[in-house]
Amino acid sequence: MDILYFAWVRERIGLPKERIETSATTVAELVEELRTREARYAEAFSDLKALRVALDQELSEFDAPLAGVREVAFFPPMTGG
Amino acid sequence: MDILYFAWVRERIGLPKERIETSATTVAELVEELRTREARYAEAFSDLKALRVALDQELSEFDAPLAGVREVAFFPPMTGG
Amino acid sequence: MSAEIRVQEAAFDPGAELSAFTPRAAAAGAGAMVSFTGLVRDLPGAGGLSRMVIEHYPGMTEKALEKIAAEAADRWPLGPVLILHRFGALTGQEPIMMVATASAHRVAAFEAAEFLMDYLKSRAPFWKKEETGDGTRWVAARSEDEDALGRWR
Amino acid sequence: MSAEIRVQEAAFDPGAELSAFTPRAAAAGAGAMVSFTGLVRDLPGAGGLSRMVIEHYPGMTEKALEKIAAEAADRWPLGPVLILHRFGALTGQEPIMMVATASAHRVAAFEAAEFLMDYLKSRAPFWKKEETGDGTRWVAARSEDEDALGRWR
Repeated sequence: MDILYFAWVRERIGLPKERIETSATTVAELVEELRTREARYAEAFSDLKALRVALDQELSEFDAPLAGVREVAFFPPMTGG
Repeated sequence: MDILYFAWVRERIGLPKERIETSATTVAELVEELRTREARYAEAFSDLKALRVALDQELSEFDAPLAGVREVAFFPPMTGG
Repeated sequence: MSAEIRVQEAAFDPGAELSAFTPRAAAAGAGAMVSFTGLVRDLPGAGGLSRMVIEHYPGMTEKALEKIAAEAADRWPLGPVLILHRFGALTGQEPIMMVATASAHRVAAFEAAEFLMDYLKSRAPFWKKEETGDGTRWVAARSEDEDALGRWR
Repeated sequence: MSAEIRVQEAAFDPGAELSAFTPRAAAAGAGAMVSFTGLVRDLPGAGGLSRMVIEHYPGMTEKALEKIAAEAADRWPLGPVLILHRFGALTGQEPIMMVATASAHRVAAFEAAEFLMDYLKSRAPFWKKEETGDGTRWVAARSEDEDALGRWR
Protein backbone atom coordinates (compact mmCIF):
# COMPACT_ATOMS: atom_id res chain seq x y z
CA MET A 1 0.00 0.00 0.00
CA ASP A 2 1.32 3.45 -0.89
CA ILE A 3 1.14 6.06 1.87
CA LEU A 4 1.45 9.72 0.85
CA TYR A 5 2.00 12.73 3.07
CA PHE A 6 1.44 16.38 2.20
CA ALA A 7 2.22 19.82 3.64
CA TRP A 8 3.30 19.81 7.30
CA VAL A 9 2.50 16.11 7.64
CA ARG A 10 5.10 15.42 4.96
CA GLU A 11 7.57 17.74 6.68
CA ARG A 12 7.10 16.15 10.12
CA ILE A 13 7.38 12.61 8.88
CA GLY A 14 10.23 13.62 6.60
CA LEU A 15 9.18 11.93 3.41
CA PRO A 16 6.47 12.40 0.79
CA LYS A 17 5.66 8.76 0.13
CA GLU A 18 6.41 5.27 1.31
CA ARG A 19 5.24 1.75 0.53
CA ILE A 20 4.21 -0.37 3.49
CA GLU A 21 2.81 -3.82 4.20
CA THR A 22 -0.01 -3.70 6.70
CA SER A 23 -2.76 -5.89 8.07
CA ALA A 24 -4.79 -2.86 9.21
CA THR A 25 -8.43 -3.11 8.11
CA THR A 26 -9.38 0.56 8.66
CA VAL A 27 -7.65 3.92 8.38
CA ALA A 28 -7.75 4.25 12.18
CA GLU A 29 -5.91 0.95 12.57
CA LEU A 30 -3.33 2.04 10.03
CA VAL A 31 -2.80 5.28 11.97
CA GLU A 32 -2.29 3.28 15.20
CA GLU A 33 0.29 1.15 13.47
CA LEU A 34 2.14 4.19 12.09
CA ARG A 35 2.08 5.95 15.48
CA THR A 36 4.01 3.09 17.10
CA ARG A 37 6.80 3.29 14.54
CA GLU A 38 8.76 6.36 15.55
CA ALA A 39 8.35 9.63 17.44
CA ARG A 40 7.98 11.63 14.22
CA TYR A 41 4.94 9.53 13.21
CA ALA A 42 3.46 9.76 16.71
CA GLU A 43 3.87 13.51 16.52
CA ALA A 44 2.40 13.86 13.02
CA PHE A 45 -0.64 11.78 13.99
CA SER A 46 -1.10 13.20 17.50
CA ASP A 47 -4.32 15.08 16.65
CA LEU A 48 -6.51 13.40 14.05
CA LYS A 49 -8.93 16.36 14.07
CA ALA A 50 -6.15 18.36 12.43
CA LEU A 51 -5.80 15.77 9.66
CA ARG A 52 -7.66 14.65 6.58
CA VAL A 53 -7.36 11.35 4.74
CA ALA A 54 -7.91 10.37 1.11
CA LEU A 55 -8.31 6.78 -0.10
CA ASP A 56 -7.37 6.25 -3.74
CA GLN A 57 -7.55 10.03 -4.23
CA GLU A 58 -11.04 10.47 -2.77
CA LEU A 59 -11.59 12.28 0.54
CA SER A 60 -12.60 9.75 3.17
CA GLU A 61 -12.98 9.19 6.94
CA PHE A 62 -10.74 7.65 9.58
CA ASP A 63 -13.20 4.82 10.21
CA ALA A 64 -13.30 3.83 6.53
CA PRO A 65 -12.24 0.27 5.58
CA LEU A 66 -8.98 -0.26 3.69
CA ALA A 67 -10.09 -3.32 1.70
CA GLY A 68 -8.97 -2.92 -1.91
CA VAL A 69 -7.35 0.46 -1.29
CA ARG A 70 -4.00 1.01 -3.00
CA GLU A 71 -3.15 4.61 -2.04
CA VAL A 72 -3.73 6.34 1.29
CA ALA A 73 -2.88 10.03 1.73
CA PHE A 74 -2.69 12.05 4.96
CA PHE A 75 -2.69 15.84 4.98
CA PRO A 76 -3.94 18.91 6.84
CA PRO A 77 -7.21 20.68 5.91
CA MET A 78 -6.89 22.13 2.42
CA THR A 79 -6.13 25.78 1.84
CA GLY A 80 -6.42 26.33 -1.90
CA GLY A 81 -8.15 29.15 -3.71
CA MET B 1 -38.16 73.87 -17.58
CA ASP B 2 -36.59 71.15 -19.76
CA ILE B 3 -38.62 67.97 -20.18
CA LEU B 4 -36.77 64.88 -21.44
CA TYR B 5 -38.24 61.61 -22.69
CA PHE B 6 -36.46 58.28 -23.09
CA ALA B 7 -37.09 54.88 -24.67
CA TRP B 8 -40.74 54.22 -25.63
CA VAL B 9 -41.90 57.41 -23.90
CA ARG B 10 -39.69 59.36 -26.32
CA GLU B 11 -41.01 57.34 -29.25
CA ARG B 12 -44.68 57.84 -28.31
CA ILE B 13 -44.35 61.54 -27.72
CA GLY B 14 -42.17 61.86 -30.80
CA LEU B 15 -39.37 64.00 -29.42
CA PRO B 16 -36.50 63.59 -26.97
CA LYS B 17 -36.66 66.96 -25.29
CA GLU B 18 -38.72 70.13 -25.08
CA ARG B 19 -38.70 73.32 -23.07
CA ILE B 20 -42.00 74.32 -21.47
CA GLU B 21 -43.40 77.02 -19.24
CA THR B 22 -45.54 75.59 -16.48
CA SER B 23 -47.14 76.63 -13.23
CA ALA B 24 -47.34 73.02 -12.00
CA THR B 25 -46.02 72.65 -8.46
CA THR B 26 -45.60 68.85 -8.47
CA VAL B 27 -44.66 66.21 -11.00
CA ALA B 28 -48.24 64.90 -10.89
CA GLU B 29 -49.59 68.35 -11.82
CA LEU B 30 -47.08 68.57 -14.65
CA VAL B 31 -48.21 65.17 -15.94
CA GLU B 32 -51.88 66.33 -15.83
CA GLU B 33 -50.94 69.41 -17.83
CA LEU B 34 -49.03 67.36 -20.44
CA ARG B 35 -51.90 64.84 -20.75
CA THR B 36 -54.31 67.56 -21.84
CA ARG B 37 -52.03 68.69 -24.64
CA GLU B 38 -52.44 66.03 -27.31
CA ALA B 39 -53.43 62.39 -27.70
CA ARG B 40 -49.79 61.24 -27.91
CA TYR B 41 -49.09 62.74 -24.47
CA ALA B 42 -52.27 61.27 -23.02
CA GLU B 43 -51.22 57.91 -24.36
CA ALA B 44 -47.63 58.11 -23.11
CA PHE B 45 -48.80 59.09 -19.62
CA SER B 46 -51.82 56.76 -19.47
CA ASP B 47 -50.27 54.44 -16.85
CA LEU B 48 -47.96 56.13 -14.37
CA LYS B 49 -47.05 52.79 -12.78
CA ALA B 50 -45.23 51.99 -16.03
CA LEU B 51 -43.20 55.22 -15.77
CA ARG B 52 -40.34 56.60 -13.74
CA VAL B 53 -39.38 60.24 -13.24
CA ALA B 54 -36.07 61.95 -12.54
CA LEU B 55 -35.73 65.52 -11.29
CA ASP B 56 -32.42 67.18 -12.14
CA GLN B 57 -31.00 63.72 -12.93
CA GLU B 58 -32.03 62.09 -9.62
CA LEU B 59 -34.74 59.43 -9.48
CA SER B 60 -37.81 60.90 -7.81
CA GLU B 61 -41.54 60.35 -7.21
CA PHE B 62 -44.67 61.66 -8.92
CA ASP B 63 -45.75 63.57 -5.81
CA ALA B 64 -42.42 65.40 -5.56
CA PRO B 65 -42.45 69.24 -5.70
CA LEU B 66 -41.03 70.99 -8.76
CA ALA B 67 -39.74 74.10 -6.96
CA GLY B 68 -36.25 74.92 -8.23
CA VAL B 69 -36.18 71.96 -10.64
CA ARG B 70 -34.64 72.70 -14.03
CA GLU B 71 -34.81 69.30 -15.74
CA VAL B 72 -37.57 66.67 -15.56
CA ALA B 73 -37.17 63.31 -17.31
CA PHE B 74 -39.82 60.64 -17.94
CA PHE B 75 -38.92 57.09 -18.91
CA PRO B 76 -39.88 53.43 -18.42
CA PRO B 77 -38.25 51.25 -15.73
CA MET B 78 -34.57 50.85 -16.50
CA THR B 79 -33.19 47.75 -18.17
CA GLY B 80 -29.41 48.11 -18.12
CA GLY B 81 -26.82 45.52 -17.23
CA MET C 1 -11.66 52.73 -3.28
CA SER C 2 -11.02 54.34 -6.63
CA ALA C 3 -13.88 53.87 -9.09
CA GLU C 4 -13.40 53.89 -12.82
CA ILE C 5 -16.75 54.60 -14.50
CA ARG C 6 -17.01 54.48 -18.28
CA VAL C 7 -20.10 54.90 -20.46
CA GLN C 8 -19.08 54.42 -24.05
CA GLU C 9 -20.34 53.58 -27.51
CA ALA C 10 -17.18 51.71 -28.49
CA ALA C 11 -16.86 47.94 -28.16
CA PHE C 12 -14.53 46.61 -25.46
CA ASP C 13 -12.72 43.37 -24.62
CA PRO C 14 -13.54 42.11 -21.11
CA GLY C 15 -10.18 40.32 -20.98
CA ALA C 16 -8.23 43.47 -21.80
CA GLU C 17 -10.17 45.31 -19.09
CA LEU C 18 -9.36 42.59 -16.55
CA SER C 19 -5.69 42.68 -17.58
CA ALA C 20 -5.63 46.41 -16.82
CA PHE C 21 -7.60 45.97 -13.59
CA THR C 22 -5.42 43.18 -12.13
CA PRO C 23 -2.27 45.19 -11.31
CA ARG C 24 -4.43 47.96 -9.80
CA ALA C 25 -6.15 45.39 -7.58
CA ALA C 26 -2.85 43.75 -6.61
CA ALA C 27 -1.23 47.11 -5.79
CA ALA C 28 -4.19 47.89 -3.50
CA GLY C 29 -3.44 44.73 -1.50
CA ALA C 30 -6.42 42.78 -2.84
CA GLY C 31 -6.44 38.99 -2.55
CA ALA C 32 -9.68 38.57 -4.52
CA MET C 33 -11.04 40.01 -7.76
CA VAL C 34 -14.50 39.39 -9.22
CA SER C 35 -15.67 40.42 -12.66
CA PHE C 36 -19.11 40.27 -14.22
CA THR C 37 -19.69 40.70 -17.95
CA GLY C 38 -23.06 40.96 -19.69
CA LEU C 39 -23.23 39.71 -23.28
CA VAL C 40 -25.85 40.19 -26.00
CA ARG C 41 -27.55 36.80 -26.17
CA ASP C 42 -27.77 35.49 -29.67
CA LEU C 43 -31.08 33.69 -29.33
CA PRO C 44 -31.55 30.85 -31.78
CA GLY C 45 -34.79 30.07 -33.57
CA ALA C 46 -37.16 32.05 -35.75
CA GLY C 47 -36.62 35.76 -35.65
CA GLY C 48 -33.40 35.48 -33.64
CA LEU C 49 -31.90 38.65 -32.24
CA SER C 50 -30.03 40.54 -34.90
CA ARG C 51 -29.24 43.77 -33.06
CA MET C 52 -29.59 45.46 -29.70
CA VAL C 53 -29.76 49.23 -29.26
CA ILE C 54 -29.06 50.74 -25.86
CA GLU C 55 -30.32 54.21 -25.00
CA HIS C 56 -29.16 56.08 -21.92
CA TYR C 57 -29.51 59.44 -20.18
CA PRO C 58 -26.18 61.24 -20.54
CA GLY C 59 -25.27 63.03 -17.35
CA MET C 60 -27.64 61.11 -15.10
CA THR C 61 -26.05 57.80 -16.11
CA GLU C 62 -22.60 58.76 -14.86
CA LYS C 63 -24.03 60.25 -11.66
CA ALA C 64 -26.09 57.13 -10.95
CA LEU C 65 -23.10 54.84 -11.53
CA GLU C 66 -20.82 56.97 -9.33
CA LYS C 67 -23.42 56.83 -6.58
CA ILE C 68 -23.78 53.04 -6.83
CA ALA C 69 -19.99 52.60 -6.70
CA ALA C 70 -19.72 54.93 -3.68
CA GLU C 71 -22.43 52.97 -1.88
CA ALA C 72 -20.60 49.68 -2.53
CA ALA C 73 -17.41 51.22 -1.13
CA ASP C 74 -19.32 52.25 2.02
CA ARG C 75 -20.48 48.68 2.56
CA TRP C 76 -17.34 46.66 1.78
CA PRO C 77 -13.60 47.35 2.09
CA LEU C 78 -12.86 47.60 -1.61
CA GLY C 79 -9.80 48.13 -3.73
CA PRO C 80 -10.44 49.48 -7.23
CA VAL C 81 -13.90 49.24 -8.81
CA LEU C 82 -14.64 49.24 -12.54
CA ILE C 83 -18.05 49.92 -14.08
CA LEU C 84 -18.20 49.98 -17.87
CA HIS C 85 -21.41 50.14 -19.92
CA ARG C 86 -21.96 50.54 -23.63
CA PHE C 87 -24.71 52.42 -25.43
CA GLY C 88 -25.73 52.55 -29.08
CA ALA C 89 -26.02 49.59 -31.45
CA LEU C 90 -24.65 46.17 -30.50
CA THR C 91 -24.75 42.87 -32.37
CA GLY C 92 -25.13 39.31 -31.09
CA GLN C 93 -22.52 37.97 -28.64
CA GLU C 94 -20.96 41.39 -28.03
CA PRO C 95 -20.11 42.44 -24.45
CA ILE C 96 -22.68 44.97 -23.20
CA MET C 97 -21.18 45.90 -19.85
CA MET C 98 -18.78 44.83 -17.15
CA VAL C 99 -18.14 45.41 -13.48
CA ALA C 100 -15.02 44.41 -11.57
CA THR C 101 -14.36 44.54 -7.83
CA ALA C 102 -11.33 43.79 -5.65
CA SER C 103 -11.04 43.21 -1.93
CA ALA C 104 -8.89 41.44 0.64
CA HIS C 105 -11.26 38.46 0.79
CA ARG C 106 -13.54 36.70 -1.64
CA VAL C 107 -16.90 37.21 0.06
CA ALA C 108 -16.59 41.01 -0.06
CA ALA C 109 -15.49 40.95 -3.71
CA PHE C 110 -18.41 38.71 -4.70
CA GLU C 111 -21.02 40.62 -2.70
CA ALA C 112 -19.86 44.00 -3.98
CA ALA C 113 -20.03 42.80 -7.61
CA GLU C 114 -23.56 41.43 -7.08
CA PHE C 115 -24.61 44.66 -5.37
CA LEU C 116 -23.26 46.75 -8.26
CA MET C 117 -25.10 44.57 -10.77
CA ASP C 118 -28.40 44.59 -8.86
CA TYR C 119 -28.40 48.38 -8.58
CA LEU C 120 -27.11 48.96 -12.09
CA LYS C 121 -29.98 46.83 -13.49
CA SER C 122 -32.76 48.83 -11.85
CA ARG C 123 -31.29 52.21 -10.95
CA ALA C 124 -29.02 53.29 -13.80
CA PRO C 125 -30.83 54.95 -16.73
CA PHE C 126 -30.23 52.48 -19.54
CA TRP C 127 -32.91 51.03 -21.80
CA LYS C 128 -32.46 48.10 -24.16
CA LYS C 129 -34.28 47.66 -27.44
CA GLU C 130 -34.06 44.35 -29.28
CA GLU C 131 -34.36 44.06 -33.02
CA THR C 132 -35.28 40.63 -34.33
CA GLY C 133 -36.63 39.21 -37.58
CA ASP C 134 -40.09 39.79 -36.07
CA GLY C 135 -39.61 43.49 -35.38
CA THR C 136 -38.30 45.62 -32.56
CA ARG C 137 -39.31 45.76 -28.90
CA TRP C 138 -38.17 47.54 -25.76
CA VAL C 139 -36.96 45.02 -23.20
CA ALA C 140 -39.40 44.94 -20.27
CA ALA C 141 -38.06 45.37 -16.74
CA ARG C 142 -38.29 42.12 -14.77
CA SER C 143 -39.86 42.16 -11.33
CA GLU C 144 -37.08 39.80 -10.13
CA ASP C 145 -34.60 42.59 -10.84
CA GLU C 146 -36.49 45.01 -8.63
CA ASP C 147 -36.92 42.28 -6.00
CA ALA C 148 -33.16 41.62 -6.02
CA LEU C 149 -32.61 45.00 -4.35
CA GLY C 150 -34.38 43.72 -1.24
CA ARG C 151 -31.26 41.73 -0.35
CA TRP C 152 -29.32 44.95 0.29
CA ARG C 153 -31.80 46.84 2.47
CA MET D 1 -21.23 22.48 -19.87
CA SER D 2 -17.65 21.97 -20.95
CA ALA D 3 -15.14 22.34 -18.14
CA GLU D 4 -11.56 23.39 -18.71
CA ILE D 5 -9.48 22.36 -15.68
CA ARG D 6 -5.82 23.38 -15.51
CA VAL D 7 -3.36 22.81 -12.68
CA GLN D 8 -0.08 24.42 -13.63
CA GLU D 9 3.18 25.76 -12.28
CA ALA D 10 3.40 28.54 -14.90
CA ALA D 11 2.15 32.05 -14.22
CA PHE D 12 -1.00 33.17 -16.08
CA ASP D 13 -2.75 36.42 -16.96
CA PRO D 14 -6.38 36.51 -15.75
CA GLY D 15 -7.24 38.96 -18.54
CA ALA D 16 -5.86 36.68 -21.26
CA GLU D 17 -7.87 33.81 -19.77
CA LEU D 18 -11.05 35.91 -19.79
CA SER D 19 -10.36 36.96 -23.39
CA ALA D 20 -10.20 33.29 -24.39
CA PHE D 21 -13.26 32.40 -22.29
CA THR D 22 -15.54 35.16 -23.64
CA PRO D 23 -16.13 33.83 -27.19
CA ARG D 24 -16.73 30.33 -25.78
CA ALA D 25 -19.35 31.75 -23.40
CA ALA D 26 -20.96 33.84 -26.13
CA ALA D 27 -21.10 30.88 -28.54
CA ALA D 28 -22.87 28.84 -25.83
CA GLY D 29 -25.63 31.48 -25.68
CA ALA D 30 -24.52 32.93 -22.34
CA GLY D 31 -25.71 36.40 -21.36
CA ALA D 32 -23.62 36.51 -18.17
CA MET D 33 -20.02 35.66 -17.29
CA VAL D 34 -18.45 35.79 -13.84
CA SER D 35 -14.77 35.41 -13.06
CA PHE D 36 -12.99 35.13 -9.72
CA THR D 37 -9.23 35.55 -9.37
CA GLY D 38 -7.19 34.93 -6.24
CA LEU D 39 -4.00 36.99 -5.84
CA VAL D 40 -1.03 36.60 -3.51
CA ARG D 41 -1.55 39.42 -1.03
CA ASP D 42 1.56 41.47 -0.58
CA LEU D 43 1.09 42.24 3.09
CA PRO D 44 2.81 45.42 4.17
CA GLY D 45 4.67 45.85 7.46
CA ALA D 46 7.49 44.01 9.18
CA GLY D 47 8.18 40.59 7.76
CA GLY D 48 5.88 41.13 4.78
CA LEU D 49 5.17 38.18 2.56
CA SER D 50 8.05 37.51 0.24
CA ARG D 51 6.96 34.23 -1.32
CA MET D 52 4.16 31.70 -1.34
CA VAL D 53 4.66 28.02 -2.12
CA ILE D 54 1.66 25.92 -3.10
CA GLU D 55 1.77 22.16 -2.74
CA HIS D 56 -0.86 19.91 -4.28
CA TYR D 57 -1.71 16.23 -4.75
CA PRO D 58 -1.21 15.44 -8.44
CA GLY D 59 -3.93 13.15 -9.69
CA MET D 60 -6.36 13.82 -6.86
CA THR D 61 -6.33 17.56 -7.57
CA GLU D 62 -7.61 17.17 -11.11
CA LYS D 63 -10.23 14.60 -10.04
CA ALA D 64 -11.47 16.86 -7.23
CA LEU D 65 -11.75 19.88 -9.54
CA GLU D 66 -13.57 17.86 -12.22
CA LYS D 67 -16.02 16.66 -9.61
CA ILE D 68 -16.66 20.18 -8.30
CA ALA D 69 -17.22 21.47 -11.85
CA ALA D 70 -19.61 18.59 -12.63
CA GLU D 71 -21.58 19.30 -9.47
CA ALA D 72 -21.90 22.97 -10.41
CA ALA D 73 -23.18 21.95 -13.85
CA ASP D 74 -25.81 19.73 -12.19
CA ARG D 75 -27.09 22.65 -10.14
CA TRP D 76 -27.10 25.50 -12.67
CA PRO D 77 -27.55 25.67 -16.45
CA LEU D 78 -23.97 26.55 -17.35
CA GLY D 79 -22.05 27.32 -20.49
CA PRO D 80 -18.29 26.80 -20.29
CA VAL D 81 -16.52 26.60 -16.93
CA LEU D 82 -12.85 27.38 -16.30
CA ILE D 83 -10.90 26.33 -13.22
CA LEU D 84 -7.21 27.20 -13.19
CA HIS D 85 -4.89 26.81 -10.18
CA ARG D 86 -1.16 27.25 -9.85
CA PHE D 87 1.26 25.28 -7.72
CA GLY D 88 4.93 25.85 -6.86
CA ALA D 89 6.53 29.15 -5.89
CA LEU D 90 4.67 32.45 -6.31
CA THR D 91 5.68 35.98 -5.42
CA GLY D 92 3.61 38.89 -4.10
CA GLN D 93 0.69 40.15 -6.22
CA GLU D 94 0.79 37.16 -8.59
CA PRO D 95 -2.49 35.49 -9.59
CA ILE D 96 -2.87 32.17 -7.71
CA MET D 97 -6.00 30.81 -9.30
CA MET D 98 -9.09 31.70 -11.29
CA VAL D 99 -12.55 30.38 -11.98
CA ALA D 100 -14.92 31.57 -14.68
CA THR D 101 -18.56 30.64 -15.26
CA ALA D 102 -21.12 31.52 -17.93
CA SER D 103 -24.90 31.18 -17.96
CA ALA D 104 -27.98 32.70 -19.54
CA HIS D 105 -28.65 34.89 -16.49
CA ARG D 106 -26.52 36.62 -13.89
CA VAL D 107 -27.74 34.89 -10.73
CA ALA D 108 -26.74 31.44 -12.01
CA ALA D 109 -23.32 32.68 -13.15
CA PHE D 110 -22.64 34.34 -9.77
CA GLU D 111 -23.88 31.42 -7.69
CA ALA D 112 -21.94 28.85 -9.71
CA ALA D 113 -18.71 30.86 -9.33
CA GLU D 114 -19.24 31.17 -5.57
CA PHE D 115 -20.01 27.46 -5.33
CA LEU D 116 -16.83 26.56 -7.24
CA MET D 117 -14.77 28.80 -4.96
CA ASP D 118 -16.32 27.49 -1.74
CA TYR D 119 -15.67 23.88 -2.70
CA LEU D 120 -12.26 24.54 -4.18
CA LYS D 121 -11.16 26.22 -0.91
CA SER D 122 -12.02 23.24 1.31
CA ARG D 123 -12.20 20.22 -0.94
CA ALA D 124 -9.39 20.48 -3.50
CA PRO D 125 -5.99 19.24 -2.25
CA PHE D 126 -3.92 22.42 -2.26
CA TRP D 127 -1.86 23.70 0.65
CA LYS D 128 -0.32 27.15 0.89
CA LYS D 129 2.90 27.96 2.71
CA GLU D 130 3.86 31.58 3.28
CA GLU D 131 7.43 32.72 3.56
CA THR D 132 7.96 36.04 5.30
CA GLY D 133 10.85 37.87 6.88
CA ASP D 134 9.83 36.13 10.12
CA GLY D 135 10.02 32.60 8.74
CA THR D 136 7.71 30.19 6.99
CA ARG D 137 4.28 28.90 8.00
CA TRP D 138 1.59 26.72 6.52
CA VAL D 139 -1.60 28.71 6.05
CA ALA D 140 -4.23 27.45 8.50
CA ALA D 141 -7.66 26.48 7.18
CA ARG D 142 -10.32 28.98 8.28
CA SER D 143 -13.49 27.67 9.89
CA GLU D 144 -15.45 30.24 7.84
CA ASP D 145 -14.33 28.42 4.70
CA GLU D 146 -15.72 25.12 5.98
CA ASP D 147 -18.89 26.89 7.16
CA ALA D 148 -19.35 28.43 3.69
CA LEU D 149 -20.22 24.97 2.34
CA GLY D 150 -23.38 24.96 4.45
CA ARG D 151 -24.97 27.33 1.95
CA TRP D 152 -24.99 24.64 -0.73
CA ARG D 153 -26.46 21.72 1.24
